[in-house]
Amino acid sequence: MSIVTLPFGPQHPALEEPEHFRFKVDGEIIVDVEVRLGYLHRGIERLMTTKSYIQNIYLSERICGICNVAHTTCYTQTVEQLAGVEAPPRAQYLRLIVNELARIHSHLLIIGLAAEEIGFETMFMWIWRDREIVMRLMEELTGNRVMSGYNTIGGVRRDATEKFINMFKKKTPVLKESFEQIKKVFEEDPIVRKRFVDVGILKKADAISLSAVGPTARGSKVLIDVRYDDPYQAYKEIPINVITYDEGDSWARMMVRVDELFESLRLIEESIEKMPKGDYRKTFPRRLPEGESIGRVEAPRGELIYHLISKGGEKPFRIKVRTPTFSNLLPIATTFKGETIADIPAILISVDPCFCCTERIEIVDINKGKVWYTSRRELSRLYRRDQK
Amino acid sequence: MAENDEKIADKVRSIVGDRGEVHLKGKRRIYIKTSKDVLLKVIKDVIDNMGETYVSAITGVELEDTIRVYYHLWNIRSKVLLSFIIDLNKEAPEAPSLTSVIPGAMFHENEAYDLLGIKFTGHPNLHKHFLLPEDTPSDFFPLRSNFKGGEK
Amino acid sequence: MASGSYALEGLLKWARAKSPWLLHMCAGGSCNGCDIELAAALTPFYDVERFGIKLVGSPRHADILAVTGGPNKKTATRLKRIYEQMPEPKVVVAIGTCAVDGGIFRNSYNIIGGVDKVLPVDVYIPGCPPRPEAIIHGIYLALKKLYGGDFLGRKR
Amino acid sequence: MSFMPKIIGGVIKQVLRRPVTRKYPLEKSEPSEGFRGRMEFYPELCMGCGLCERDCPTGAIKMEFYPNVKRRMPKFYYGLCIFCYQCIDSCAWNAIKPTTRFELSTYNKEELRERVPDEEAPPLKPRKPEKRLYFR
Repeated sequence: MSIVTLPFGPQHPALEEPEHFRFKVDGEIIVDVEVRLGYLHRGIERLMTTKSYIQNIYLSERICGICNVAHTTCYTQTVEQLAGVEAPPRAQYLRLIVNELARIHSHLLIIGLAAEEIGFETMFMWIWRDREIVMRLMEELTGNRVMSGYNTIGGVRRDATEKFINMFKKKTPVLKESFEQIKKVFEEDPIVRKRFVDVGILKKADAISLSAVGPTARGSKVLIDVRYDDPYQAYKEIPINVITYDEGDSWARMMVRVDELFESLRLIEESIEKMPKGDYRKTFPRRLPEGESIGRVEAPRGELIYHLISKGGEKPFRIKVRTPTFSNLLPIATTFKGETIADIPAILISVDPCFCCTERIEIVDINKGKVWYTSRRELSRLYRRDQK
Repeated sequence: MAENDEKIADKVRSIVGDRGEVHLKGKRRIYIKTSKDVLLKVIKDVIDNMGETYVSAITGVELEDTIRVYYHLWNIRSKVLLSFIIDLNKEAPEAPSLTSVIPGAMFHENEAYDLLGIKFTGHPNLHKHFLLPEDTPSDFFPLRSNFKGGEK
Repeated sequence: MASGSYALEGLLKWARAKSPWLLHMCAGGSCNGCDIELAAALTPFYDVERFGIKLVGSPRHADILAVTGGPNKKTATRLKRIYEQMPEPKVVVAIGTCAVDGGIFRNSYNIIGGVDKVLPVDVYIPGCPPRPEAIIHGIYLALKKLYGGDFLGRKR
Repeated sequence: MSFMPKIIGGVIKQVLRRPVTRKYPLEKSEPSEGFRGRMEFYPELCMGCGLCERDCPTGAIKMEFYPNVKRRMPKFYYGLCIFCYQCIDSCAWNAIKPTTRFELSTYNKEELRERVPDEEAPPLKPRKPEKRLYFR
């Protein structure tokens, strides 16, 4: 059988690390895969050395629009660690609230996209309708639906008003009920199970040796969660229980995210009660001493690391940012082998890569010399037609 | 928690021995300064003794006279971040590739090569245009200080 | 005959104004904040399908090209190719500060600048990210420029 | 098909439910009062210290010297502004005030530039700063 190369190109290089996968396909079975990144390379690490610490808060926030709260929390935490300053206790609880809100909104987003990926449009619309509640809560607390701009070096910029707390308490039952419905669909619906179970299996040993992080690793029974291993901010006071599934397939990875929705809701409720009174921001010097510090945070997609090296002064000398999707790519690329073409979207979306839709598939059939463009929807329709 | 980190640091010191000096730098952060040629053996010994470890990040930075490479590895059981530091000369930075010990380091090393020009010996497919567009010249290393292009 | 073709022209314009299909293209220098706001505009809460706006996958059927993010070297050529493949009555909407003028990634070595450095842009929507309502307002301005008049059914 | 009865229940519940859609252009939509919209600049309060230009992450604010009143005032370019409100935090005299206006789309970029015209530039009235800055 002739080996056909299948460029799975990013026609929408929308999100964080859009990929260009090039699959070697033997008929329907994928033999090999080659990953090419860089459609979204903005040279941020170089740009960070030209901006001051204050301006870098807003640059680090715009590395990834969905998990921007994780980026600012990690960046401000790293800079505070370098200067030896600790954020006031109330700010730590507020940071936990805004982090968990962003985790809920990010998980809802990807679960909705996963449902849409397998053609379940109504589920996508339901999930994103309930996600609007979380977006309005974010806007009430931070002032912008997506780009929170809430964290700053030395604390947070606003306090949680009474209006936000009442609004959150009023909306919690609605959110819980919608989470229950998502969990019921993902566990019982035969269509979802058929498309996600036993697809893209990542064994525990591979997950560790290929350094998967976050729900991708926790789906294969690897117990790593920065909030549990290396607690930061208010996670020291509020214990969390790490959710792991041991099947290791796409379904297990999605179920980790579904269960984390309930976990995040509980964390917010608990931290709203335990939040101490007091000021929420501290003064902070503009110039920082020389030194190094490493900050680690659990972003919705996994462990996020900032490594800051400063030679003193207003501007950092070098900041290394390693986003979770970057280290989740290799483990997922290896699970493609042996799967069929139609499973590509299901596996890709289960790792929650921060690129939203690799829409275009260009199947080049060498012997017939015919190039025809199909988008992912037509491909799933193709899969469904011959499956009946 | 602090005295637990101290115990782990002593344990790492006993494993590394005289091949590098180890110091505890803040909570759960252990820095191990070693040299280029013993790096893989040291990392292999540490992993064999301390259990499952995965690559968190690899940072390359260009100081005045050397290029310093940090290998950040997170040890799952003892919950500590081990950062191995090696220094390379500036003209032809050569570093041993970690992929033989931990395959997960492949993309991190690709990125370090693409942006800083550090050649990792023994790396499966070290190609130039991993992150940068295809038409950039092969000596285009944006994170090097002598890089002049592109700044508007 | 002239009045026949004139009526046909009016009918054609009315039909196109009532179902403007939208193609979303991210031009590289974007952080996906604007992309999820554009996707949020499609979901039940804001629901642009009321105006007939539908997200399509291929430039062949698109009337509006919604570009998010500032183009970088790698995607500039692809952006131009997508623009050329679109049929003639087309309009380009630059969503978000990065698409307007490069935004916060402006003087990076890999970012060219705003979308107007690659394509002729009709409507600029500032905001980081612009609210779904702001995106709807921008698309409304774009359609008003393309087809004239008010297609929202409001009696003016 | 064993789960058909369960589906019917769900479908009826959804059909009878009130539609969620907010008919935006027909009914006005009010963002929450803390929403970060377009800023407003009050030239009479400004002291021309230039801290807003220095802290603006994208360089959307440029200081400009007005010879007739011999003072410096910022001019704003909303094509580059990311509405992060760092200029409001860094202005000790609260010369820049927040609003919740978000409908800012235009046909040409020049409309996004906002500059105090020369003849309307008020003279400088020295005053003490109204708030203590967090970054010193």
